[in-house]
Formats: sequence, C-alpha cells, structure tokens
Amino acid sequence: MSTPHHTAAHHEEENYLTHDSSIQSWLLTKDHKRIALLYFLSVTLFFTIGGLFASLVRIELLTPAGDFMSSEMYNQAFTSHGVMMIFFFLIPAVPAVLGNFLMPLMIGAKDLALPRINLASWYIFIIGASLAVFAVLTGGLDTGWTLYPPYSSAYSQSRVTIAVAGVFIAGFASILTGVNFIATVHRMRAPGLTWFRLPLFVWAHYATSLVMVLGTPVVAITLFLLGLERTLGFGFFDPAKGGDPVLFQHLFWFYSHPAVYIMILPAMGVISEIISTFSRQKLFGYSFVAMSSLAIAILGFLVWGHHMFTTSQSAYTGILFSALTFLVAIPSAIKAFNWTATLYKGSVSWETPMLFAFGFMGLFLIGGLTGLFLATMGMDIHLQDTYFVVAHFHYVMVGGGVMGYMGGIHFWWPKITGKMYSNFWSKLSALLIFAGFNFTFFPQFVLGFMGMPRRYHSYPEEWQILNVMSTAGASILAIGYVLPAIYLTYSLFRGQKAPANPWGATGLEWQTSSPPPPHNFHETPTVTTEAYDYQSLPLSATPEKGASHV
Amino acid sequence: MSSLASSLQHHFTDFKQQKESVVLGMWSFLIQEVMFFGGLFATYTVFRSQYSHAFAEASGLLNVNLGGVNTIVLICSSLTMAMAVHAASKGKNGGIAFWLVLTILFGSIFLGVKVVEYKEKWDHGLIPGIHDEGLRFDHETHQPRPTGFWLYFALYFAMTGLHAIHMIIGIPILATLAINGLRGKYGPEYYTPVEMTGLYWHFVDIVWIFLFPLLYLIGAHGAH
Amino acid sequence: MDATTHHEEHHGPTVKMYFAIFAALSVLTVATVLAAKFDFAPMLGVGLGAFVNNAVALGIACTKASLVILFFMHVKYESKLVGLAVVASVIWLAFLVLITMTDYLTRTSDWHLFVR
Amino acid sequence: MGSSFPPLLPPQASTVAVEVDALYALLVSITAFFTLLVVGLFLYFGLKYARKSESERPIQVHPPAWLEIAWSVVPLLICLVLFVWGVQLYFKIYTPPKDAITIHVVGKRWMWKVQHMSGAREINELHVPVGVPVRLLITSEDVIHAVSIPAFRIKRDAIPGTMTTTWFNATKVGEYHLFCAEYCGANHSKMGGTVYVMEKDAYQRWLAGPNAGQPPAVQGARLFEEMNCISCHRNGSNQRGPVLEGLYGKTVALKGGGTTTADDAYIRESITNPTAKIVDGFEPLMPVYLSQLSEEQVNALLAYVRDTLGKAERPKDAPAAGTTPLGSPTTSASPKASESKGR
Repeated sequence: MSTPHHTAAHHEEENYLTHDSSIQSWLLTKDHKRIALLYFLSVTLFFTIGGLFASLVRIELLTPAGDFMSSEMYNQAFTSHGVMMIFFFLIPAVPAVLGNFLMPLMIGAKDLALPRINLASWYIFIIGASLAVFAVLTGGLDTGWTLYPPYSSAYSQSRVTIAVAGVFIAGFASILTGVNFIATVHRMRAPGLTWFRLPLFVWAHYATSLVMVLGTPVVAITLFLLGLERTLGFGFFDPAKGGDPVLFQHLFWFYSHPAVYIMILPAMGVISEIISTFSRQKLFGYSFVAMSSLAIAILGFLVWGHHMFTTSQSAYTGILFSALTFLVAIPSAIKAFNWTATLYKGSVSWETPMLFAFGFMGLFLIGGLTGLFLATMGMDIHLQDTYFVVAHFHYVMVGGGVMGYMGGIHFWWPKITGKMYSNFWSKLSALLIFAGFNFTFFPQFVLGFMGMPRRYHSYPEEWQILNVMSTAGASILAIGYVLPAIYLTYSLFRGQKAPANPWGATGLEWQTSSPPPPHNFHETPTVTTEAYDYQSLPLSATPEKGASHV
Repeated sequence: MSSLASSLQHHFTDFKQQKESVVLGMWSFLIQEVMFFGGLFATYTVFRSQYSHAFAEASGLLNVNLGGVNTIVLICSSLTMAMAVHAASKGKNGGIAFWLVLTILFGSIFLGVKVVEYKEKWDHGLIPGIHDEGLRFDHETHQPRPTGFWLYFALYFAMTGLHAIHMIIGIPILATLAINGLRGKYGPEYYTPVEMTGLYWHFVDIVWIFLFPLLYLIGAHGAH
Repeated sequence: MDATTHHEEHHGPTVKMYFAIFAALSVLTVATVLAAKFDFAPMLGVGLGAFVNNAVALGIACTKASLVILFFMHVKYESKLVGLAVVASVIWLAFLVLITMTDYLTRTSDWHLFVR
Repeated sequence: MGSSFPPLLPPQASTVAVEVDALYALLVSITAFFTLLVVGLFLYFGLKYARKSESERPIQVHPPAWLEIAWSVVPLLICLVLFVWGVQLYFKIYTPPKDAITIHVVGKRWMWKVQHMSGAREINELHVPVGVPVRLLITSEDVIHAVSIPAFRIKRDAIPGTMTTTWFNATKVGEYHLFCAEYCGANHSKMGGTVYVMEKDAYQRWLAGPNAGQPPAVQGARLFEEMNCISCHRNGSNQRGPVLEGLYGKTVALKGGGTTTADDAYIRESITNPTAKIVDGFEPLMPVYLSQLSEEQVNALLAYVRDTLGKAERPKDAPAAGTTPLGSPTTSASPKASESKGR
C-alpha cells in the first residue's frame, strides 16, 4: 500500500493520543505510551532547569574573578545543574521516555508487564523531583552532586536532607522501570521473537535494567545513611566517631559509576537502531554488540574505585579497579567498530537521526578514549578533580547520552506523534549541537591538563581565553537545544502526517500505524526472521525520498 | 467467578503469562531489596573488621533472649505466611484469612518485642543522636567507650529500624489480603497478590535471619 | 491444564514439608545461639577461634536463608530464571562487600617505609 | 608561571612531571588515532555507499570472526600497556624516597597550613628547596580537601581522620600554583596560593626568616610532658602504654591478632583515636584527646614520636609487648606487673 492510501485508511481510526482526551485519562493512564509522554514532558522540564543553571555557571566563568555571582550562589548553581541533569534528566531520559514507549512495541506486546507499576514509577519520580526542585529553589543545595561527607553531613548550610530525600525517592522510580523492563523482556515477547531476534535497543535496555535494579538501591541506602548522619549524627562517615568519609565514596560510586551506563547504554541501543536503519544493513556483529551491552553492564559494577585513586583507598584495590576499568574499554570498542562496519556496502541515507548518530560516534569516541586517561592510575593523579574529568564525562553523558536521546527522539518522533518535522531545521540543529558541544567542552580538556580544578568559582587569569571559548561554545549549544523545541512543537500542529514506516525500518514498532492504536497492535505479530532483515522489507513500505517531509 | 476473569489484565494472553510476569517482577524487586540492605551489610562488615572488640563489647549489651525469641516468632510468621499461600493455592479463602491473621499476630509480637528492646536501649542511654554521652562513656566506670562502640549502635538502629519499617509496611498489606480473601477475591487460578506478599514477607524474615547473629551473637561468648 | 495441576500437586510443597522446614529453622536458631556462646578461642587461638565462631554463625544463617528461599519462597519449584535471580543478587552483594573490603584490609598509608 | 598563549601544558617542574607528560602524549596519540580512524571510516563509508535509490536493498555483509577478534584484542593489548605504565607511575608518585624531608600540610576551610620540620610555618604558600625530595604528610581539620600542584603533576586528598602522603622532587626554581582540588564549600576556589621552589641556600635562609618558629618535634616534646603522656609511655614502674623509643617503622602486634606498621598514619591514629588499634599486651586506657588537640599539635606530637623518640634507642629492658613478631607468645599478665617484678 502506498503512503497516502495508508494514512487515508487509518484516518478514522483512533490512536493512543486521541481515543480519550480527558485529564484523568492521562493522569491515571496505564498505557506505556502515554506514561512515556508524561516522562517526556517531565524530563524536558528538568533538562531546561538544569540547562539554565549550566548557563549561570558558564557566564560566571567568562572572567577569572568571581564577579557575576557570589561563590555560595555559584556552588548552588553547579550543584543544581548536576543534580537536575543526572538524577532527573539523564537517568530517566532514554529508558523512561523512549524505552517506555518502544519496548512493548518492539517486542510485539500490548503493554509493559506491570502497567500499574509503570504509572507508579512516574508518580514516584515526580514526588522525588518535586522535593529536589523545592530544595534547589528554597535555600539551594551546595554540596556538588556527589554529596561527599563530611561537607554534606556536617558543614553545608544548604537543604541537603530534602534534596537527598528527593533523590532517594526518585531512585525507586528508576528501580521500578528496571523491574518492569526485565519482566517484560522475559515474559512478553511476541511468538517467534527469540532473544537473538530482538532489536539491539531491547538488548541495551535489558542490560540497563539490570544496572537499575542492582545498583540504584545501593545509592538509596547510602543517601539514607547520609540523612541519618546529617540529622541524627549516626557517624558512619564521621572520623570523630570512628567512621570513614571514604566509605561513603565506595557506596556512592558503587551505584554512581554504573549509573553512567544507565545513561549511555540505552543511547547505544538507539544508535544501533538508527545506524542499521539508515544503512539498510543488519547491524554488523549483532551478537557481539548485544553481548557487549551485557558485558558493560556487569563490568560497570566492578570499577567504581577509579573515582578514588587520590583518596586513602588502598593502592592494591586501586590496581584492581584500574585493571577492571580497562576491561570496559573492550566491549565499548567492539560497539564502535561494529557500528562503523555496518555502513560498509550499505545503502546510507543521511537523514536527521543519522546525523545525530554521527555526532554520537565522534563525541562518544572522544569521551570513551579520554576515559583511558583516567583509568591510567599515574595519569589520573594529575587529572582527578580537574576540568579534564568534567570534559570527559560531558563527552560521554552529553555527547553520547544526549546525542543518542536526540537521535532517538528524531527517529521515533513520527511514530510517537504521527507527524513529520522539518528536515532543514532538524539537520541544522544536529550540526549546531555537534559543533557547539565540541566548542564548549574541548577547551575543558586543555584546562584540565593545565590543572584547573573543577567547581572553581574563580581561576588564574592565564586560563581566561579557554574559558571564554567554552562559554561561547555553550551559547551555540544552547541554540542547538532550543531549536528542536520550536520545530518539533511546530510539527505537532503543521507537520505532515507520518506514514507507518517513514524510514524503511524493520522493527515491529514500524508495522503498526503512526501513532499506534491504544493497544499497539490489532493482532499480535508473529516473528519469523532475525532483526534488521531488510531483504524481506516490501519496497512499498519505504516512501519515496522527500514525500514524507515538510 | 466474574471477579476472577477480570483479574486477568488485558495485555496478557493468559493467567500463566500474567503470573510468570508478576513473579519475575517481584523477584527483580527483591533483588533490589537485597542490594538495599546490602549497603548496610557492607558498612557493617567494614566497621566490624576494624573494631571487632568494640562490636563484641557493644553486642554484649543486647538482650540475646529477646532477640532469640523474636527470631522464633518471625520464623512462626514465615510458616503461617507459607500456609496462607498454600491455602490460597487450594482455593480456601477462609484459610487465607486465618493464616494471614496469624501472620499479622506474629509480626505484631515481633514489633512489640522490638519496642521493648528499643526502650531498654533508651533507658541505658545508647541511642545515637540522643545519648551522645552514654555512647562515649560508660555510666558506671566513666571509662571511655572503645572506638566503634558508637558505630555498632548506629548500625544496630539503622539495620533493625529499616527491617522494622519493612514489617510495618507489610502488615497493612497482609490485612488487605485477608479481607480480600474473605471476600472471595482469590481462587486457585489467581492468588498472585497473596503469593507476592508472601515472597516479600519471607524476604523480611531472611534479613532478620542474618541480623540476629550479626548483631546479637558476636559478643555472646565474651560475656559468659 | 489437568496435567499441570497434577504435576504441581505431585512435586509442589506440602503442609507436612512446611512444618518440617519450620522445625529445622527453629532447631538451627537454637543451634546458632549455643554455638555463639561457645568460645572457640581457647581451643583454636584468638584469630582462628573468632573465625570459626563467625563462620559457624554465618553458615547457619545461610542454611536457614536457603531453606526459606527454596521452600517457603518456592524457588525450588519455580523456573531456573528465578534461581538465577537469587544467585545474581548474592553475587552482586559479594561484589559490593568483598571489593570494598579489599580496600579496608590492605590500606597502607606510608609507602616509603617499604622502600629498601 | 605558564605564559605561553594559549597555554597547552602546565610547567614541568618535578621529576615525575616529565614521565606523566610522556604518558599523556601516548594517550593523546591513541585518542587521536582511534577517533580519526573511526570517524574517518564512518564518513568514508557513509559517502561511498550513500543511498542511490529508495528501492536499494544492499547485500547483507556477514562479519568474519577474525575481524571481531582483532578489534577486541588490539584494544586489550593497548590497555595492558597503559595499565602497567599507569600503575608503575602511580607507585612512583605516591612512594616517597627514604631521604625525603617531611613537611606537614593541614587543610582547613579555606587554607592550607604548612609546618616545616625546622619550625617555619606558612599559610596558603609552600616554600620548598629545588632538587630535594619532599614528602608531604596531608590531613584535614574539617572536610575533605585535596592538595594539587599541577606543575609537579601531583595531587592527594586531605581526609579528616586520616593521614595521606605524596612527594615530589622539584626541578625548576620558580613559582607555581597550589590548589585545593576537592570541593570544600564557599571559598573552595580561594583555598590555595603559590608554591615557591627555591635554591637550597635560599630555602635555608627562608626557613630562618620571619616565618621561623619552634620545631614541631620540640613542641611535641613539650606537649608530651604537658599532657602527661610521659607518665604511661615511659619505661618503668608506671608504664601502662607501649614504649615509644625506636617505635617508628617497626611492626606492631595488635590485640586480638594482626599487625600493623608504626608509620605516620598509625601513630597519628593512636594519638587521636587511641582505642582504634590496641597494642597486644595493653589495655585501652588512653583518653581521647581529639577534641583538645589541633591537627597542628597532633602533627607536633607525631613529629616528636617519629623524629626524636623514633630515632632513639629502645631501652634494653623495655617489655617485649607491642613490637614482637607475629606468633611469639605474649604473657597475659599486664606489663606493669611483669615490669615491676623485673625491677
């Protein structure tokens, strides 16, 4: 069937957006697609708040003297930026938005296994986030997102307890999402959809769920202990009572290092889908890429001590952590090489999602490879707690995680909303984000090697030029992030109707209409082929170039 | 029976898929519970290894008899919980309520004994955050307490407190299930809520099985 | 359906078994208290004695936990996947505790004392 | 200070800086090579195999196994090299040589308090001689800080309740940045100043200059008397604590099994937290002085125990308890009793 025919045929049909438009049908929905949209709106809000704090930080750093705001305000600004972005944007972004929307669709299910738990997870998230936002806006939080005691337990005058409670609560939202995905992938797959026929997006989310379920509770209990320490003086991290501040770091990083993989693994899943679709090639080394996700998830739990090479941590333990950290490089390398090789002898189309995937490749590579600097113990001593670390994790988490998220949003936007967005503006946005990002964060590598410590309100004059470059880049980056908000919103009202499968992709989610009906599929699909089987894709399923764009 | 049919959620194909999904979900949740308490057990291990003598001395101040009785009480509640699930699997709705009420009873006895123990600690001035002096100096001898003594009691209250909170959360759920059982909401085809709550309750029991020797018994041979 | 029900009844847990597990748990509770009151130190020396005391206490606790998991929580009758979940949680807990302990057991602050 | 524009490398002013920079150069090359390789291939394939028609269905490429193995093994080998080099360098940076002079550094919000063994003291400045290995003994009075001297490529956390170590051998006379690298609150970015690397005789003159004061070991000796440490730690009839003469660097047997090395951190802990580790054969009788002593006073006591008592001869008739090798029998009688009998 041709595209116009397709849209006409389903013109009358109700989809998950239109079948009931009352407020309570949204707030009490158990439909994974609607919950994904609730999450989408929430994380967009928290991204905006986090972004505003980031701009405050960059403005302050334009000049060496701390003259734009007080040091107390500056400390609250970078802390709020970190807490908002990490706990309330990056961790839920890909899994709770794209994962929630797509996991059932991709495996041919009507919903996630535990829809009520899914809705509960959003409410828990909102309660946690509200507490954190409340703390940030009234009295602020100035501990850095890492919340190290004894500063956070005994010295900070800010609203640590409330903010910690917020993060603690939001952690359970993440756990419940993970629990749901695990049950769903094991128990809800369509007939014929064996493990090695699953899209890599599903594999990546499965691995992520393991991290969420096994890691998040540890940070929850750690924050609970921190709360006891701060309110009642329990003393676990207080040397005057025999405690050890470094123990907090062990417990904190046991989760917070794997948390990086909660941010990056799902984005890797997105990139696998995009690269395969826009090269019309089955992903090169499919099973290696699938297994590397699991390997990263498991190894990611064994490396936390590389955040502690300069503390009083035992040197022997440091060696162990260093060695295990290097092992994570292997599955990451496998992924990068396989993605590149997928293009070989493919049929490559440079649509917007592919541009984001390209951006992901460049930035994630630099982010990952600079991780080697920090895994190398002797090198890390010099780089620890400098802007090198700041640049490194922004390359991984923003260059990798957010690029993947943006790519995913652009890839599945037609499916989610049933509308196509502007080709020109979206490609411009992809380029601006890529350029602006490098402009912002590459100078920070240099600053870090020069020795500029992170979380500095003022700095020696000789580093001004690099900081000005960074701030200039950040303004380009900001434009890159604001543009999608405009053209995507515009597409909702004026965008062309999207066909069921605008990109000629193979996943089950593309076999149902755009947007999908309330229960996803009219008939439960049966799977007979491996993932990414472009040979059996009907020619008519792919629209002629340009037909689907504004 | 119509209530039974409606307990199959729309997105599952049959009861088997529904039950297997929920069981797996519950076990995933219990894994996170293991890691949640795991952070405390890690903290315990670190400080116990550093301050083994202080821990033994502090542990000697706990009431082993009350702790032992409580252990048996909790095992009883685990048995009655298992019996409730068994009754549910046979479709005996009255049996569900009977065994769940017993479970609630044992759970309440456990919590009551816990209150008595906490009161003892209060009277001896051993509560971190409230009795700083009592944790730093022995009342009678005025000798300083060994380093780690404080941390032992901080851990004692954090661990048993969190365990008690889990029980306090569990009891209303048990009560709801008992009422639902009397209303005939479950049958041999569908008793998943009873079974899942059973898993949770047994998990809480297991936590105590480890807390008892780790907190109560480490100083036992030193004191005698 | 009939076949499955029959199958479950045949291999599933019985009331008699529940009470047997309960009895075993109670006996083990008494055993762990008695073992704790017995000091192995005079017999085996301070270090080894404390180790044996701890090992006995933890061994009994692990046995009790295994009984509860296998029979009360039906893991013996569930799919292998559930068993895997239990094993995974134990392994991850071991990651957390053991790797953290490698730090506390090998901390050495002043390396120059070891330079010969 | 670095005046090249724009600056790319901090000054190389210590013996390890050269090695760190060599490793850095290797890491930068690896990063550049693989980034350019992968991004280049991605672009090359993407343009070469660009879609020509919408109905294009490329032939599926099946990866050869050797390729997957190759791009797993090559990164592994590279990582192995980096790992070994990194560990070796780490031990070099954190292992002071035996002939290093000692300087105590105490972090307190928001200043670095420095005690030289000659008695000179300074705040937010660090004067050191060129060409002499200097060991920094670092601790903190409040929150976690970190001593960072980028020109020397060293950094070490200052952790309350614990003593950490690093060292350097400055190679170039000059002035360099001294930072606090671990976030510590409002004036975190103001906590620091300048490291002055001086010629040896200039350093000696500086030590004798206006910053001079009583040497910590002398202060420590006075404190040792004033706080009556001597009543328990002197070899004799009143002895209730271990003898401290010749203790430094020895292996100490602990109550309840196990041993420890009497290094700076151990001695510091024994002063501030005396019941944390009890020497075999003694009772935990020592009061906690933590609240009465500043970190600098603790350092003074430490300097006295390390430099004065530590180098003194162990009294011949001092009880064996405390520093006996593992496994040797220890008497259950209190040292006090056995000692008075011996006399």
